[in-house]
Amino acid sequence: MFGFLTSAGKKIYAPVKKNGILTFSFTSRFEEVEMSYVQTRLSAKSAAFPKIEKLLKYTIGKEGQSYEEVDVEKFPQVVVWGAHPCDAAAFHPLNAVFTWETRDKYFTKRLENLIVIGLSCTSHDENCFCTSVGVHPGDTKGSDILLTPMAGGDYLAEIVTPKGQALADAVPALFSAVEGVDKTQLVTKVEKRFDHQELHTKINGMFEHPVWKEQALRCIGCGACTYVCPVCSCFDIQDEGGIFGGLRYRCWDSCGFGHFTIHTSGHNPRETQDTRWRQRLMHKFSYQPQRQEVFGCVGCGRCSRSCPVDMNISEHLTQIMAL
Amino acid sequence: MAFVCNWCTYAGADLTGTSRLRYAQNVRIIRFPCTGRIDFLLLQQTLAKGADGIIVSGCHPNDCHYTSGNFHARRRWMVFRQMLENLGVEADRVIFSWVSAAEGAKWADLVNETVESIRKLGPYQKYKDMAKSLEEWEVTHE
Amino acid sequence: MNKLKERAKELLTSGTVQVVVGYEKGTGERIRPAFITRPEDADRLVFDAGCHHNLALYLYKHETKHLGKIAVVAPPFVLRSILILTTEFQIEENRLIVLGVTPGDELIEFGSFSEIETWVNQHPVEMKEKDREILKQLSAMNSGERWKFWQNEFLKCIKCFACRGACPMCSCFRCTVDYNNPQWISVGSHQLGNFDWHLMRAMHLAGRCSVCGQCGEACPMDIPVHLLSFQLNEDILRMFGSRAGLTLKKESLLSSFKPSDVENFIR
Amino acid sequence: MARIGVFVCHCGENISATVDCDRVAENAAGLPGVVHSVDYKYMCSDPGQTLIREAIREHRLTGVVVAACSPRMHEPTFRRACAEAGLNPFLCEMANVREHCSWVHEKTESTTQKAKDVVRMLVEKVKRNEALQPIKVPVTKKAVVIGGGVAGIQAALDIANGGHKVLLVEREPSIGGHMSQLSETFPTLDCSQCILTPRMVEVAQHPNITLWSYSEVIGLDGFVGNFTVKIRKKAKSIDEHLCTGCGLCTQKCPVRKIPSEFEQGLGTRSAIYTPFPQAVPNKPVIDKLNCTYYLKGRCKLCEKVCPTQAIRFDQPDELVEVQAGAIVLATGYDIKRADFFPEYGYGKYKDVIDGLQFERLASASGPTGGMIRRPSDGQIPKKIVFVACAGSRDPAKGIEYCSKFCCMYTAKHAMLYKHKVHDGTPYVFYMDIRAGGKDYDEFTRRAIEVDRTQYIRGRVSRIYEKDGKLIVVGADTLLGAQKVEIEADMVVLATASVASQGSEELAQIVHVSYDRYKFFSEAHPKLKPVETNTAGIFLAGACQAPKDIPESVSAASGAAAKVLGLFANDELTREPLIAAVNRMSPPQYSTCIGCFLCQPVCPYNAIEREEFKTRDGRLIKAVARINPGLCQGCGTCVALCRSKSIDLFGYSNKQIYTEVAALLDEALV
Amino acid sequence: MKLGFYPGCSVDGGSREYKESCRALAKAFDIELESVPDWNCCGASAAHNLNRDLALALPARILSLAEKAGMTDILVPCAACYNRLALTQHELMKDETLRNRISEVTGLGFKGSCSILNVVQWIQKYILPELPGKIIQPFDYRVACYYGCLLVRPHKVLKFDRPEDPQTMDEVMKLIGATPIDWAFKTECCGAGLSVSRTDVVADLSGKIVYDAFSRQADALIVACPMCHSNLDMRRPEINGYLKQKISIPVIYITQAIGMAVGISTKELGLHRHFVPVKLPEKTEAIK
Repeated sequence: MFGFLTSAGKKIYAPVKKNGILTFSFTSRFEEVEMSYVQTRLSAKSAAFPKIEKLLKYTIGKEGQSYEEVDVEKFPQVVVWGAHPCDAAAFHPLNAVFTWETRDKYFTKRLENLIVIGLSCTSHDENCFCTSVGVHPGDTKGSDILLTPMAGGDYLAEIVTPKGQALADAVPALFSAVEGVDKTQLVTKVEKRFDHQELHTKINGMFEHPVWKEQALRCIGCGACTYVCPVCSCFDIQDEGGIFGGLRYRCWDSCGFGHFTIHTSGHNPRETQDTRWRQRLMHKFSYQPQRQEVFGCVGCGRCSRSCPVDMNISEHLTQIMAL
Repeated sequence: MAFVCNWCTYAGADLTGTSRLRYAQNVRIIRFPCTGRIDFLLLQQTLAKGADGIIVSGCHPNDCHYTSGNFHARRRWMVFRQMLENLGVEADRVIFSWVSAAEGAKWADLVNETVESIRKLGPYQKYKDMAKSLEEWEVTHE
Repeated sequence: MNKLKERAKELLTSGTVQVVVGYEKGTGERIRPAFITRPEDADRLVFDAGCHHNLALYLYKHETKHLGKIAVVAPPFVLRSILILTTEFQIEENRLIVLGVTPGDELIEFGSFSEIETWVNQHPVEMKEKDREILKQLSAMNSGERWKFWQNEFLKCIKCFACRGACPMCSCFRCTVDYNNPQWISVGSHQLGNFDWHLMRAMHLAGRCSVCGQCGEACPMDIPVHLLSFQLNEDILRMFGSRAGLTLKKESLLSSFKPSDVENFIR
Repeated sequence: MARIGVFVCHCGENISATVDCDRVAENAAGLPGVVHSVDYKYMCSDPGQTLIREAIREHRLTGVVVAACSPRMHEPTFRRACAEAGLNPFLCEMANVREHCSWVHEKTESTTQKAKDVVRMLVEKVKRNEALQPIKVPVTKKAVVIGGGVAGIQAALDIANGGHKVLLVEREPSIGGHMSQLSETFPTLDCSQCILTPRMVEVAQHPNITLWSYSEVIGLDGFVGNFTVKIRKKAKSIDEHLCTGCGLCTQKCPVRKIPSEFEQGLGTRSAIYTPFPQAVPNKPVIDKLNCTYYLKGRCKLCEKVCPTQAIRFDQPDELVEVQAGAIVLATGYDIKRADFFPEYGYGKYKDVIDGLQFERLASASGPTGGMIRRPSDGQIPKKIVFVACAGSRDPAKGIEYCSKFCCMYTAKHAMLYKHKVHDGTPYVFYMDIRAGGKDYDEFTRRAIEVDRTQYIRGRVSRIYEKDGKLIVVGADTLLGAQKVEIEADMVVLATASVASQGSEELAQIVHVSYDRYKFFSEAHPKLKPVETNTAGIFLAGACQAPKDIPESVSAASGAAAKVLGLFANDELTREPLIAAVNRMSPPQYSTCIGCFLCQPVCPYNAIEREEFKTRDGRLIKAVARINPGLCQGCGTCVALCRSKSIDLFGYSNKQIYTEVAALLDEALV
Repeated sequence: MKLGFYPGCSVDGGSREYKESCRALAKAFDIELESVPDWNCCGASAAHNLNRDLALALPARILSLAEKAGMTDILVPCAACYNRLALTQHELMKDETLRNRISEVTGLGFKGSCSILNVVQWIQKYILPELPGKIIQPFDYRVACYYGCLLVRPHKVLKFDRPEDPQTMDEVMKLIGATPIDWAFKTECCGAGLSVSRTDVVADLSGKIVYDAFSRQADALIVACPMCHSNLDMRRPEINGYLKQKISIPVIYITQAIGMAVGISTKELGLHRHFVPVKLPEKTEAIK
């Protein structure tokens, strides 16, 4: 299958171990790809929402400005290979944001060109809590084809979407029908810590609650958790160039930064760190479900792993549930 | 690109002018009140914007119009130059010197020698590629 | 370790301090900073070799200051940071009690900052073996290899600014990166933006780094950014014979000069 | 949107010779924001300036760039022109396309390209200039003149007559400098003492002048209009008020054999002495190095003898701080001595003396009472050889300049000698006679024709003693470089005039730049000879370069005129190119976090601490603040500030960044 | 202690006594003078009148041979050779293209690593340190030190002593007990090369020098260059003819003077070879 995909001119975005860390990156050689892993450092969201993306090139002349946009058609076909269900499910809330009232031309185009081949989780660690947010290790949400490793080295392939079906039809030889395979044994079990619906109702009323202050005391206001999170979609637009012209590009931004919400007047609605921590959680578990009927978290646990001061989101959420 | 202090080297360059000494054309002079005013970020930005070589010059120690501007500058240059070397930047593309208001000839020789040595080193392609990397950023980049 | 807990309980119950900043167990066997406000929570305090966070960065944050008087658990590198931050008026002596913890894990309570100064001068800065090893390799490389090494590392950077967050010396309200007219450092994480950012950060730490290594520790992409400052510290020691964080006198490296500074590259 | 006017100057053909001016103007017209771009033959001329003024009014310009000579030359002129047209002067910048471009490169395409780049750079900078108002600074209307020679005296008198207070500081026990040591002065041969002493007395008695002799300046802070001068008044061991200057103590003092500096070592003086009879102040001074009381603790004869008990042995040095609005340097010159001339036997043979020593011999109050006598045996020399250019104009000896007045005083010496010793024959070895002043050449002609001085055009190669005579071996280039040997009784070397001893240290104290020979550097050799690069500090006399008396006096009056000009207005307007720490709305008040790393960096310690408190006095934040009066705008703190909270008007981060961007952005697009 | 030595034509030829005295003195201070292997003529004054490259190539070859032989300090007793070698080294070190051209001509590489010492510098560096202990018979005479022209000029290149009024030989002589007189002809020209073509000029010039020394009651003339020695000593008859007066003050090399002071026999010092017999007034009896 991998060979077919590379031959079909598609760019494969798969988990690869690159100078010391496991993260998604483009590769064309199957040997490099890690097939059994717990979690990559960065999420697969870069396939659709890259950490930096050129929007347009502008020139300033005597008569005025002129600009030339990046041709959206030129975006390549990308296949996300081996994304765990939580990553695959993440594209849905992402898309919800990028198509909320105004369609983001760049993101939607990249999403169209995307084929997601999921890989069920066979192992997990203490940071994973996908089951608590409506995702489970074998979930097909978001994947076009979901592979589940079986005992004999083969993979149980569940064709989920028409895109997946088209892909499967292109290479019938590789597939053979099979029934009665109980997926639940093959997949790892992640114990459920809380129910996201209950959390949603509970967190709605907690804007003034002192718990945020306590929890966020040690947060150092960096952007690591938001950058590694597959669902976070905040971005910043920057212009770089000289007096004759330059480039406009989009890059990731984080609500954790002190200056994320500073007004030109100098007033900052979210002055202290706890307000920012509260915003991060409220956005994912309160505002997004209310407005877009989709949860802003897929329980991948990357933010807890990458946080320098170990702000473990599942631990804090269970704490909030216990209040 | 030359960053020069107004009281000494700029006046020295004026003297080179009044004495009609010829020197290479590839230098552009930017005036500063004192070498103390030159921020290392500026040198960094100049390289980033594609300069192949930089001359930074000001009054000799003890001659500074503001008494200690050049001493502070010297210490900063020592640290900055060491930092560049640690990062593998070709530090001898950045030439530091003292040229006083009376040394018009020294300024002309300094410029010629620098242009010559930079020409030998060739354009600073590595840095330019890094700065250009933003251009070809079509698709996601790991 | 329990001496530490008793002392913390005493301080909290007696009300001399309103919060004790220390370390506690996190998820798995990870250690994380702890803010103990209630005496009974003091049992959560731990201290062992794993406590690597530089707690000095919390001492000047509004959130912590508003809690009142602070007691901080301070391994050697935190002590050095406290000295530097005092010379930079970020910390006042009267609003802080320092519970020094030595590598041998016994507790020393410092009456005044000058005591810290003498103590710190007796205990030299020690670097992890791993870091010393890479530094040796780095200095052995020629400039081309070093360039490749660092370009390769900076490629991974996603500009999450965890290194800035983890460093107590980055106490600026608005960092140069947030200054957009002129935009000195580009915000995007393309190669040039990353290179400029790390070069500027290392330069801003010149003569002010207390060698705690937290910036490298905090980086989610495991880029050894702390080596930039470590290497520069060694060079500064060689060039000027001074190391940061050992004195209360107000003569930081770049804001003072000696007419006798020796250099060999100025014509 | 910025409306910029670009004016390219041909400067006659200084610029247009190698730079294609109209193409530069045309290119500038294409730059974004430029609404008017024109080139003209002489921008700095009056029609040129009116061109600018009209363009400003007509096109409602918000910024002007003049591409011409160095801003150090005509920036004030163009800024004044813009101010007259109603445009804030600091919105006018100059692109240096002459000294830095047209004069130093050939006529090639890249020279014109360079001019275009420089103009583009300045256009971008001007867009980010801010309209600034000059800073008003109070002026202390008091001048300090350092050095009490003829130049210092003249400057002090002119300023005092201008109605302002003057403090004259002189290192020696008396004012008068080298002129007081001279006998007669060329070209009129009137006695130097007679024309100088009345001036010295006038200084002593002038109500506006305070005279501090035997004192030196050891420190200077502040800036034009507000200098603080630290002066050490060396202890004279005399109470000046009680002493009447009767001179009894100088006669009675047992120690008599100290070689007198005033007599250039030819005469002697006592331990308690006045340098010369007409000394002003006419109060003696105790030379601590030779007075037996200070050496061995005995004697005190002068104390016993003194009628008014004015001797104060335990008088300490006094350190005084004085406020001043302007400083005039008049430290004068010195004669090159030491074994600079082994081949002439200077220092080896007693009868080989320098010009100043001859002056003392010829002076009526000199050791020989005006008779020309040989220092060795007191005989009247029948043949004297004068050697001109002894040390000057000699690269091998390291002094390449001409000392200007030695030809004149050598001719004068020959005349004086002839008038006093009618049968003596003076010889003069010269290279060229430099007699360029008024009645100067007639004077030298008189020395040659009337007094029959033997002028031999050639250099002296060696002088050696032979049976009591000094054999002067030289060549006469006018007679085919024939070897000439003269058996002379005495030789006078017109040695080079060099900067006075200690002038380098003084320059560094006063922050004035100096040249290779330690003479002080003037702001501009032709246009500002009496000013220095440091505002408020002026030069008078030979401390700037060798000068004869008429030139020293005129330079002194020039400097005094500048000082009076400075004191004419109560407030001094100062360039507003100073730094400032940014301010924001509360609760932040400023991006400055109060680390104060900038404070030790400022050479003028202009950085103060400003505290923001809540109404109940609780300190919110302490941030840096720059005192506009003290800041000189060097910008060292600006480059140091990590959080970019300080910026410098005129050279702000924005401006300099765009300058770099404008120059290098050609490549990006 | 091994030291490079470049004798040069005159020291081996007309002024053999100069070489003998150098060798004797060196032996007395256990210094071994090792001649530059296969040394050639330094070109002296003749070469640089004819062709610049030749004038540079000859000394360059000598220096290259010395460098190859591993010599660092080279004693060059004759002032003319010392002058030529020092000038060549200076010229070649200053101009790389010239150096390459000359190395092609000599076929030997030129590094310029040797340091060229004239006899006075050699004495100052190697002899003076141990001299005090070794003086047996103080050279208690009034002496006139004659430097000649090539020993101290051009100052910019040689940087030895003061060109107009040199003092080093006087100091050395003071150390061995002599009293140098102050006279004006220290660096006056002795007529040098004209000694053959225009002996009358030499008689006049050298005559003045000798007469001045004699009239100031000098007991002997001290020289450090074979050319000066031959003019002042060998041409004495012509000088006496010119001065119409018989002057018999001897002309001795500085090496011979020191040699006598440290008790080396007159035979070993070659004093018997002089034209003007070396008869010094007996001042003080020799201290054994």
